[in-house]
Amino acid sequence: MSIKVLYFASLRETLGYSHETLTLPATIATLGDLRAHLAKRGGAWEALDVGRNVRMAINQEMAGADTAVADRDEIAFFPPVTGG
Amino acid sequence: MSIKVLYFASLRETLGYSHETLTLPATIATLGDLRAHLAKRGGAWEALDVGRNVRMAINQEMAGADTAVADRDEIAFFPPVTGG
Amino acid sequence: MNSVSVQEADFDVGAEIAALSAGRNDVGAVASFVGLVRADKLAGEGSEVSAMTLEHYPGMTEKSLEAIVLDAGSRWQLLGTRVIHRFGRLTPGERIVFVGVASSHRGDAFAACEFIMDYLKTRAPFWKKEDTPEGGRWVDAREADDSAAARWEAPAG
Amino acid sequence: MNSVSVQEADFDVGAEIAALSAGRNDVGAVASFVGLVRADKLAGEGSEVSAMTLEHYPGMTEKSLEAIVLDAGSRWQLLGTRVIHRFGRLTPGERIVFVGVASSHRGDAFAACEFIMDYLKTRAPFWKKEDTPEGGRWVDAREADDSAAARWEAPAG
Repeated sequence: MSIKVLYFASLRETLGYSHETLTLPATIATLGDLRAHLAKRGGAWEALDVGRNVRMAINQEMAGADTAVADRDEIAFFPPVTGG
Repeated sequence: MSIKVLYFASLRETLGYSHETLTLPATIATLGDLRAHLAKRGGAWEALDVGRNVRMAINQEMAGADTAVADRDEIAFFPPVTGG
Repeated sequence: MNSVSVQEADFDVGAEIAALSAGRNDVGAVASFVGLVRADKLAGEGSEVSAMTLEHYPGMTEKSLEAIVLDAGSRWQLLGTRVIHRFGRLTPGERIVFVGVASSHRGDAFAACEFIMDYLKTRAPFWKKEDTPEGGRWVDAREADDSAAARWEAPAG
Repeated sequence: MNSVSVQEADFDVGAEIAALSAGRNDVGAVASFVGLVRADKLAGEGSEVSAMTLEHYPGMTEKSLEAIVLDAGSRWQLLGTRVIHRFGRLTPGERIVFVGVASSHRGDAFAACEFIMDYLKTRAPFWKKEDTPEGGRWVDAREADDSAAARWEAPAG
Protein backbone atom coordinates (compact mmCIF):
# COMPACT_ATOMS: atom_id res chain seq x y z
CA MET A 1 0.00 0.00 0.00
CA SER A 2 1.44 3.33 -1.10
CA ILE A 3 0.23 6.62 0.38
CA LYS A 4 1.13 10.29 0.36
CA VAL A 5 1.53 12.05 3.70
CA LEU A 6 1.44 15.84 4.18
CA TYR A 7 2.49 17.88 7.23
CA PHE A 8 1.44 21.47 7.90
CA ALA A 9 2.32 24.52 9.98
CA SER A 10 4.19 23.99 13.29
CA LEU A 11 4.17 20.23 12.72
CA ARG A 12 5.83 20.66 9.30
CA GLU A 13 8.53 22.81 10.91
CA THR A 14 9.06 20.44 13.84
CA LEU A 15 9.38 17.39 11.58
CA GLY A 16 11.32 19.14 8.84
CA TYR A 17 9.05 17.51 6.23
CA SER A 18 6.22 19.04 4.18
CA HIS A 19 5.33 15.70 2.54
CA GLU A 20 6.55 12.21 1.83
CA THR A 21 5.43 9.11 -0.05
CA LEU A 22 5.32 5.92 2.01
CA THR A 23 4.90 2.25 1.30
CA LEU A 24 3.17 0.81 4.34
CA PRO A 25 3.53 -2.61 5.95
CA ALA A 26 0.33 -4.70 5.91
CA THR A 27 -0.02 -4.31 9.71
CA ILE A 28 -1.17 -0.72 9.22
CA ALA A 29 -4.94 -0.64 8.71
CA THR A 30 -6.08 2.65 10.27
CA LEU A 31 -5.02 6.26 10.60
CA GLY A 32 -4.22 5.59 14.26
CA ASP A 33 -1.89 2.74 13.21
CA LEU A 34 -0.12 5.07 10.76
CA ARG A 35 0.27 7.79 13.36
CA ALA A 36 1.83 5.34 15.87
CA HIS A 37 4.05 3.96 13.12
CA LEU A 38 5.40 7.46 12.34
CA ALA A 39 5.77 8.44 16.02
CA LYS A 40 8.02 5.38 16.49
CA ARG A 41 10.62 7.04 14.28
CA GLY A 42 11.56 8.87 17.50
CA GLY A 43 13.14 12.29 17.96
CA ALA A 44 11.04 15.04 16.42
CA TRP A 45 8.50 12.42 15.33
CA GLU A 46 7.34 12.07 18.92
CA ALA A 47 5.30 15.17 18.07
CA LEU A 48 2.85 12.61 16.62
CA ASP A 49 2.51 10.71 19.92
CA VAL A 50 -1.06 9.91 20.93
CA GLY A 51 -1.06 12.50 23.72
CA ARG A 52 -0.20 15.37 21.37
CA ASN A 53 -2.81 17.72 19.92
CA VAL A 54 -2.61 16.62 16.28
CA ARG A 55 -5.47 16.63 13.74
CA MET A 56 -5.69 14.25 10.80
CA ALA A 57 -7.29 14.23 7.36
CA ILE A 58 -7.75 11.53 4.72
CA ASN A 59 -8.29 12.71 1.17
CA GLN A 60 -8.82 16.27 2.38
CA GLU A 61 -11.48 15.44 4.97
CA MET A 62 -10.99 15.47 8.71
CA ALA A 63 -10.71 11.90 10.00
CA GLY A 64 -10.38 10.06 13.31
CA ALA A 65 -7.90 7.38 14.42
CA ASP A 66 -10.29 4.54 13.53
CA THR A 67 -10.59 5.54 9.88
CA ALA A 68 -9.25 2.89 7.47
CA VAL A 69 -6.27 3.78 5.30
CA ALA A 70 -6.39 2.67 1.66
CA ASP A 71 -3.90 2.53 -1.18
CA ARG A 72 -3.17 5.94 -2.81
CA ASP A 73 -4.81 7.88 0.03
CA GLU A 74 -3.65 11.43 0.68
CA ILE A 75 -3.17 11.72 4.43
CA ALA A 76 -2.36 14.89 6.36
CA PHE A 77 -1.21 15.66 9.91
CA PHE A 78 -1.48 19.17 11.28
CA PRO A 79 -2.11 21.18 14.47
CA PRO A 80 -5.60 22.51 15.33
CA VAL A 81 -6.58 25.13 12.76
CA THR A 82 -6.29 28.85 13.53
CA GLY A 83 -7.80 30.50 10.46
CA GLY A 84 -10.02 33.55 9.94
CA MET B 1 -50.26 76.49 26.59
CA SER B 2 -49.18 76.45 22.95
CA ILE B 3 -47.84 73.30 21.31
CA LYS B 4 -46.90 72.04 17.88
CA VAL B 5 -48.44 68.75 16.69
CA LEU B 6 -47.07 66.63 13.82
CA TYR B 7 -48.77 63.73 12.00
CA PHE B 8 -46.95 61.15 9.89
CA ALA B 9 -47.50 58.50 7.23
CA SER B 10 -50.97 56.90 6.97
CA LEU B 11 -52.20 59.05 9.86
CA ARG B 12 -51.10 62.22 8.07
CA GLU B 13 -53.01 61.12 4.97
CA THR B 14 -56.12 60.10 6.92
CA LEU B 15 -56.28 63.40 8.81
CA GLY B 16 -55.22 65.56 5.90
CA TYR B 17 -52.81 67.40 8.21
CA SER B 18 -49.02 67.17 8.45
CA HIS B 19 -48.79 69.60 11.36
CA GLU B 20 -50.67 72.25 13.30
CA THR B 21 -50.08 74.67 16.17
CA LEU B 22 -52.58 74.45 19.00
CA THR B 23 -53.43 76.49 22.06
CA LEU B 24 -54.67 74.01 24.63
CA PRO B 25 -57.30 74.43 27.34
CA ALA B 26 -55.97 74.07 30.90
CA THR B 27 -57.82 70.77 31.32
CA ILE B 28 -55.25 69.03 29.10
CA ALA B 29 -52.35 67.83 31.24
CA THR B 30 -51.12 64.66 29.55
CA LEU B 31 -50.52 63.21 26.10
CA GLY B 32 -53.54 60.95 26.63
CA ASP B 33 -55.69 64.04 27.35
CA LEU B 34 -54.47 65.66 24.14
CA ARG B 35 -55.16 62.53 22.10
CA ALA B 36 -58.73 62.31 23.44
CA HIS B 37 -59.20 66.04 22.82
CA LEU B 38 -58.18 65.64 19.15
CA ALA B 39 -60.22 62.42 18.64
CA LYS B 40 -63.33 64.36 19.77
CA ARG B 41 -63.09 66.44 16.58
CA GLY B 42 -64.88 63.44 15.02
CA GLY B 43 -64.81 62.21 11.44
CA ALA B 44 -61.28 61.32 10.30
CA TRP B 45 -59.99 62.30 13.75
CA GLU B 46 -61.50 59.15 15.23
CA ALA B 47 -58.29 57.55 13.88
CA LEU B 48 -56.82 58.84 17.18
CA ASP B 49 -59.38 56.96 19.33
CA VAL B 50 -57.87 55.05 22.26
CA GLY B 51 -58.45 51.66 20.60
CA ARG B 52 -56.43 52.58 17.49
CA ASN B 53 -52.80 51.59 17.02
CA VAL B 54 -51.22 55.03 17.26
CA ARG B 55 -47.75 55.86 18.64
CA MET B 56 -46.84 59.17 20.24
CA ALA B 57 -43.70 61.22 20.78
CA ILE B 58 -42.93 64.32 22.80
CA ASN B 59 -39.95 66.41 21.74
CA GLN B 60 -38.82 63.61 19.43
CA GLU B 61 -38.89 60.84 22.03
CA MET B 62 -41.46 58.06 22.21
CA ALA B 63 -43.90 58.77 25.02
CA GLY B 64 -46.89 57.14 26.71
CA ALA B 65 -50.37 58.48 27.47
CA ASP B 66 -49.41 59.48 31.03
CA THR B 67 -46.58 61.79 29.93
CA ALA B 68 -47.17 65.42 30.87
CA VAL B 69 -47.55 67.97 28.09
CA ALA B 70 -45.77 71.31 28.56
CA ASP B 71 -45.84 74.68 26.80
CA ARG B 72 -43.92 74.72 23.48
CA ASP B 73 -43.67 70.91 23.29
CA GLU B 74 -43.34 69.27 19.89
CA ILE B 75 -45.81 66.39 19.87
CA ALA B 76 -46.17 63.77 17.15
CA PHE B 77 -48.76 61.10 16.35
CA PHE B 78 -47.93 58.29 13.93
CA PRO B 79 -48.57 54.62 13.13
CA PRO B 80 -46.15 51.88 14.32
CA VAL B 81 -42.84 52.34 12.49
CA THR B 82 -41.94 50.16 9.49
CA GLY B 83 -38.35 51.19 8.67
CA GLY B 84 -35.28 49.31 7.55
CA MET C 1 -16.09 56.89 15.63
CA ASN C 2 -19.88 56.59 15.63
CA SER C 3 -21.80 58.22 12.84
CA VAL C 4 -25.44 58.32 11.76
CA SER C 5 -26.83 59.64 8.47
CA VAL C 6 -30.39 59.95 7.21
CA GLN C 7 -30.31 60.84 3.55
CA GLU C 8 -32.00 60.48 0.16
CA ALA C 9 -28.75 59.61 -1.64
CA ASP C 10 -27.37 56.11 -2.07
CA PHE C 11 -24.16 55.16 -0.21
CA ASP C 12 -20.89 53.36 -0.98
CA VAL C 13 -20.88 50.14 1.06
CA GLY C 14 -17.21 49.31 0.43
CA ALA C 15 -16.07 52.80 1.43
CA GLU C 16 -18.21 52.74 4.59
CA ILE C 17 -16.85 49.36 5.70
CA ALA C 18 -13.27 50.39 4.92
CA ALA C 19 -13.70 53.63 6.92
CA LEU C 20 -14.55 51.61 10.04
CA SER C 21 -11.02 50.19 10.21
CA ALA C 22 -9.06 52.82 8.26
CA GLY C 23 -5.88 54.08 9.91
CA ARG C 24 -6.08 51.74 12.87
CA ASN C 25 -4.84 48.24 13.64
CA ASP C 26 -6.96 47.20 16.61
CA VAL C 27 -10.05 46.32 14.57
CA GLY C 28 -10.25 42.57 14.03
CA ALA C 29 -13.86 42.35 12.90
CA VAL C 30 -16.30 44.44 10.89
CA ALA C 31 -19.83 43.04 10.71
CA SER C 32 -22.19 44.83 8.39
CA PHE C 33 -25.68 44.70 7.00
CA VAL C 34 -27.30 46.06 3.86
CA GLY C 35 -31.08 46.12 3.56
CA LEU C 36 -32.58 46.28 0.06
CA VAL C 37 -36.00 46.80 -1.48
CA ARG C 38 -37.62 43.45 -2.32
CA ALA C 39 -40.00 43.24 -5.24
CA ASP C 40 -41.80 40.22 -3.89
CA LYS C 41 -44.33 40.73 -1.15
CA LEU C 42 -44.93 38.62 1.91
CA ALA C 43 -46.15 35.10 1.25
CA GLY C 44 -49.89 34.87 0.72
CA GLU C 45 -50.24 38.29 -0.86
CA GLY C 46 -50.31 38.72 -4.58
CA SER C 47 -48.99 41.73 -6.38
CA GLU C 48 -45.55 43.07 -7.16
CA VAL C 49 -44.10 46.19 -5.58
CA SER C 50 -42.96 48.58 -8.29
CA ALA C 51 -41.43 51.13 -5.89
CA MET C 52 -41.69 52.34 -2.33
CA THR C 53 -41.52 55.68 -0.62
CA LEU C 54 -39.97 55.96 2.83
CA GLU C 55 -41.28 58.78 5.00
CA HIS C 56 -39.49 59.73 8.20
CA TYR C 57 -39.64 62.18 11.09
CA PRO C 58 -36.70 64.54 10.54
CA GLY C 59 -34.89 65.23 13.78
CA MET C 60 -36.41 62.35 15.73
CA THR C 61 -34.97 59.88 13.23
CA GLU C 62 -31.39 61.01 13.80
CA LYS C 63 -31.97 61.19 17.55
CA SER C 64 -33.37 57.64 17.72
CA LEU C 65 -30.57 56.19 15.58
CA GLU C 66 -27.97 57.86 17.77
CA ALA C 67 -29.69 56.45 20.87
CA ILE C 68 -29.67 52.95 19.38
CA VAL C 69 -25.97 53.20 18.55
CA LEU C 70 -25.19 54.46 22.07
CA ASP C 71 -27.20 51.61 23.56
CA ALA C 72 -25.26 49.06 21.47
CA GLY C 73 -21.99 50.62 22.63
CA SER C 74 -22.99 50.10 26.26
CA ARG C 75 -23.77 46.40 25.66
CA TRP C 76 -20.73 45.33 23.62
CA GLN C 77 -17.09 46.31 23.18
CA LEU C 78 -17.20 48.33 19.96
CA LEU C 79 -14.61 50.42 18.13
CA GLY C 80 -16.91 52.19 15.68
CA THR C 81 -20.45 52.13 14.33
CA ARG C 82 -21.93 53.55 11.15
CA VAL C 83 -25.64 53.74 10.37
CA ILE C 84 -27.09 55.10 7.13
CA HIS C 85 -30.81 55.10 6.40
CA ARG C 86 -32.29 56.44 3.20
CA PHE C 87 -35.70 58.05 2.71
CA GLY C 88 -37.72 59.02 -0.35
CA ARG C 89 -38.61 56.91 -3.37
CA LEU C 90 -36.78 53.59 -3.79
CA THR C 91 -37.17 50.86 -6.41
CA PRO C 92 -36.62 47.08 -6.07
CA GLY C 93 -32.97 46.16 -5.70
CA GLU C 94 -32.02 49.55 -4.25
CA ARG C 95 -30.23 49.83 -0.92
CA ILE C 96 -32.31 51.19 1.99
CA VAL C 97 -30.14 50.85 5.07
CA PHE C 98 -26.55 50.17 6.08
CA VAL C 99 -25.25 49.20 9.51
CA GLY C 100 -21.55 48.56 10.04
CA VAL C 101 -19.91 47.72 13.36
CA ALA C 102 -16.18 47.44 14.10
CA SER C 103 -14.82 45.56 17.11
CA SER C 104 -11.76 43.64 18.19
CA HIS C 105 -13.82 40.45 18.23
CA ARG C 106 -16.39 39.11 15.82
CA GLY C 107 -18.94 38.07 18.46
CA ASP C 108 -19.40 41.68 19.61
CA ALA C 109 -19.50 43.00 16.03
CA PHE C 110 -22.18 40.51 14.92
CA ALA C 111 -24.35 40.95 18.02
CA ALA C 112 -24.27 44.74 17.90
CA CYS C 113 -24.99 44.86 14.16
CA GLU C 114 -28.03 42.59 14.49
CA PHE C 115 -29.17 44.44 17.62
CA ILE C 116 -29.08 47.80 15.83
CA MET C 117 -31.03 46.40 12.88
CA ASP C 118 -33.69 44.85 15.14
CA TYR C 119 -34.19 48.08 17.07
CA LEU C 120 -34.04 50.21 13.96
CA LYS C 121 -36.99 48.26 12.57
CA THR C 122 -39.10 48.88 15.66
CA ARG C 123 -37.95 52.25 17.06
CA ALA C 124 -36.72 54.49 14.27
CA PRO C 125 -39.56 56.62 12.88
CA PHE C 126 -39.66 55.41 9.27
CA TRP C 127 -42.77 54.40 7.38
CA LYS C 128 -42.90 52.48 4.12
CA LYS C 129 -45.49 53.11 1.45
CA GLU C 130 -45.46 50.59 -1.37
CA ASP C 131 -46.49 51.51 -4.92
CA THR C 132 -48.33 48.51 -6.32
CA PRO C 133 -50.37 48.16 -9.52
CA GLU C 134 -53.40 48.70 -7.23
CA GLY C 135 -51.98 51.97 -5.85
CA GLY C 136 -50.06 53.13 -2.80
CA ARG C 137 -50.28 50.98 0.35
CA TRP C 138 -48.78 51.74 3.75
CA VAL C 139 -46.90 48.73 5.12
CA ASP C 140 -48.10 47.39 8.47
CA ALA C 141 -45.61 46.88 11.28
CA ARG C 142 -44.67 43.22 11.32
CA GLU C 143 -44.90 41.17 14.47
CA ALA C 144 -41.68 39.41 13.49
CA ASP C 145 -39.82 42.69 13.91
CA ASP C 146 -41.32 43.35 17.31
CA SER C 147 -40.34 39.93 18.61
CA ALA C 148 -36.84 40.23 17.10
CA ALA C 149 -36.33 43.44 19.07
CA ALA C 150 -37.94 42.04 22.21
CA ARG C 151 -35.29 39.35 22.63
CA TRP C 152 -32.76 42.08 23.46
CA GLU C 153 -34.86 43.29 26.41
CA ALA C 154 -33.47 40.51 28.64
CA PRO C 155 -30.25 41.38 30.52
CA ALA C 156 -27.43 41.64 27.97
CA GLY C 157 -25.35 38.46 27.66
CA MET D 1 -24.81 31.70 -6.50
CA ASN D 2 -22.37 30.30 -3.94
CA SER D 3 -18.70 30.97 -4.45
CA VAL D 4 -15.53 30.25 -2.48
CA SER D 5 -12.04 31.67 -3.13
CA VAL D 6 -8.74 31.03 -1.41
CA GLN D 7 -6.22 33.56 -2.65
CA GLU D 8 -3.19 35.69 -1.80
CA ALA D 9 -4.68 38.85 -3.31
CA ASP D 10 -6.83 41.36 -1.44
CA PHE D 11 -10.51 41.66 -2.36
CA ASP D 12 -13.03 44.44 -3.02
CA VAL D 13 -15.61 44.29 -0.22
CA GLY D 14 -18.08 46.70 -1.84
CA ALA D 15 -18.02 44.80 -5.14
CA GLU D 16 -18.49 41.44 -3.39
CA ILE D 17 -21.48 42.67 -1.40
CA ALA D 18 -23.02 44.31 -4.47
CA ALA D 19 -22.58 41.09 -6.49
CA LEU D 20 -24.72 39.19 -3.96
CA SER D 21 -27.82 41.17 -4.95
CA ALA D 22 -26.89 42.34 -8.46
CA GLY D 23 -29.51 41.78 -11.15
CA ARG D 24 -32.15 40.45 -8.78
CA ASN D 25 -34.91 41.94 -6.65
CA ASP D 26 -35.67 39.17 -4.17
CA VAL D 27 -32.70 39.89 -1.89
CA GLY D 28 -33.82 41.92 1.12
CA ALA D 29 -30.76 41.41 3.30
CA VAL D 30 -27.02 41.03 2.85
CA ALA D 31 -25.09 40.33 6.04
CA SER D 32 -21.34 40.36 5.75
CA PHE D 33 -18.18 40.07 7.76
CA VAL D 34 -14.62 41.26 7.23
CA GLY D 35 -11.82 39.87 9.41
CA LEU D 36 -8.65 41.95 9.72
CA VAL D 37 -5.16 41.51 11.15
CA ARG D 38 -4.97 43.01 14.65
CA ALA D 39 -1.66 44.42 15.84
CA ASP D 40 -2.50 44.00 19.49
CA LYS D 41 -2.29 40.56 20.97
CA LEU D 42 -4.62 38.89 23.40
CA ALA D 43 -4.83 40.49 26.83
CA GLY D 44 -2.08 39.41 29.21
CA GLU D 45 0.52 38.89 26.52
CA GLY D 46 3.04 41.57 25.74
CA SER D 47 4.51 42.18 22.33
CA GLU D 48 3.20 43.65 19.07
CA VAL D 49 2.55 41.60 15.97
CA SER D 50 4.41 43.15 13.04
CA ALA D 51 2.99 40.74 10.43
CA MET D 52 1.52 37.29 10.11
CA THR D 53 1.77 34.50 7.59
CA LEU D 54 -1.24 32.31 6.88
CA GLU D 55 -0.47 28.77 5.74
CA HIS D 56 -3.23 26.58 4.36
CA TYR D 57 -3.84 23.12 2.89
CA PRO D 58 -4.53 23.71 -0.81
CA GLY D 59 -7.43 21.59 -1.99
CA MET D 60 -8.76 20.74 1.45
CA THR D 61 -9.27 24.43 2.20
CA GLU D 62 -11.60 24.98 -0.75
CA LYS D 63 -13.35 21.69 -0.04
CA SER D 64 -13.98 22.56 3.61
CA LEU D 65 -15.22 26.08 2.80
CA GLU D 66 -17.62 24.68 0.21
CA ALA D 67 -18.88 22.16 2.77
CA ILE D 68 -19.48 24.90 5.33
CA VAL D 69 -21.39 27.01 2.79
CA LEU D 70 -23.51 24.00 1.81
CA ASP D 71 -24.22 23.26 5.48
CA ALA D 72 -25.35 26.87 6.02
CA GLY D 73 -27.63 26.61 2.98
CA SER D 74 -29.35 23.57 4.49
CA ARG D 75 -30.01 25.38 7.78
CA TRP D 76 -31.28 28.75 6.52
CA GLN D 77 -33.08 30.18 3.50
CA LEU D 78 -30.23 31.75 1.55
CA LEU D 79 -30.04 33.33 -1.90
CA GLY D 80 -26.26 33.49 -2.25
CA THR D 81 -23.05 33.10 -0.26
CA ARG D 82 -19.55 34.37 -0.93
CA VAL D 83 -16.46 33.34 1.05
CA ILE D 84 -12.95 34.67 0.41
CA HIS D 85 -9.99 33.70 2.56
CA ARG D 86 -6.48 35.01 1.96
CA PHE D 87 -3.21 33.23 2.67
CA GLY D 88 0.42 34.34 2.72
CA ARG D 89 1.97 37.31 4.50
CA LEU D 90 -0.40 39.92 5.96
CA THR D 91 0.30 43.06 7.99
CA PRO D 92 -1.86 44.73 10.70
CA GLY D 93 -4.98 46.37 9.29
CA GLU D 94 -5.07 44.10 6.23
CA ARG D 95 -8.18 42.11 5.38
CA ILE D 96 -7.94 38.32 5.95
CA VAL D 97 -11.41 36.95 5.34
CA PHE D 98 -14.74 37.95 3.85
CA VAL D 99 -18.09 36.22 4.30
CA GLY D 100 -21.21 37.64 2.64
CA VAL D 101 -24.68 36.09 2.76
CA ALA D 102 -27.78 37.19 0.84
CA SER D 103 -31.29 36.25 1.91
CA SER D 104 -34.84 37.54 1.74
CA HIS D 105 -34.79 38.09 5.50
CA ARG D 106 -32.16 39.54 7.78
CA GLY D 107 -32.43 36.85 10.46
CA ASP D 108 -31.30 34.13 8.06
CA ALA D 109 -28.52 36.29 6.60
CA PHE D 110 -27.08 37.18 10.01
CA ALA D 111 -27.27 33.64 11.39
CA ALA D 112 -25.67 32.04 8.33
CA CYS D 113 -22.89 34.64 8.19
CA GLU D 114 -21.97 34.13 11.84
CA PHE D 115 -22.28 30.35 11.48
CA ILE D 116 -19.88 30.29 8.54
CA MET D 117 -17.36 32.43 10.41
CA ASP D 118 -17.54 30.24 13.54
CA TYR D 119 -17.01 27.05 11.54
CA LEU D 120 -14.36 28.61 9.36
CA LYS D 121 -12.33 29.35 12.48
CA THR D 122 -12.49 25.77 13.67
CA ARG D 123 -12.72 23.63 10.52
CA ALA D 124 -10.94 25.32 7.64
CA PRO D 125 -7.28 24.25 7.47
CA PHE D 126 -5.55 27.60 7.99
CA TRP D 127 -2.71 28.24 10.39
CA LYS D 128 -1.46 31.62 11.55
CA LYS D 129 2.18 32.37 12.27
CA GLU D 130 2.82 35.74 13.85
CA ASP D 131 6.01 37.69 13.27
CA THR D 132 6.88 39.38 16.57
CA PRO D 133 10.05 41.21 17.63
CA GLU D 134 10.96 37.88 19.32
CA GLY D 135 10.52 35.92 16.07
CA GLY D 136 7.85 33.77 14.42
CA ARG D 137 5.23 32.18 16.66
CA TRP D 138 2.46 29.80 15.63
CA VAL D 139 -0.89 30.87 17.05
CA ASP D 140 -2.62 28.32 19.26
CA ALA D 141 -6.24 27.37 18.56
CA ARG D 142 -8.42 29.40 20.89
CA GLU D 143 -11.02 27.73 23.06
CA ALA D 144 -13.36 30.67 22.41
CA ASP D 145 -13.52 29.62 18.77
CA ASP D 146 -14.27 25.99 19.61
CA SER D 147 -17.14 26.96 21.90
CA ALA D 148 -18.48 29.46 19.34
CA ALA D 149 -18.68 26.66 16.78
CA ALA D 150 -20.07 24.14 19.28
CA ARG D 151 -23.26 26.16 19.85
CA TRP D 152 -24.32 25.31 16.29
CA GLU D 153 -24.16 21.56 17.00
CA ALA D 154 -27.60 21.65 18.65
CA PRO D 155 -30.57 21.11 16.30
CA ALA D 156 -30.86 24.16 14.02
CA GLY D 157 -33.43 26.74 15.24
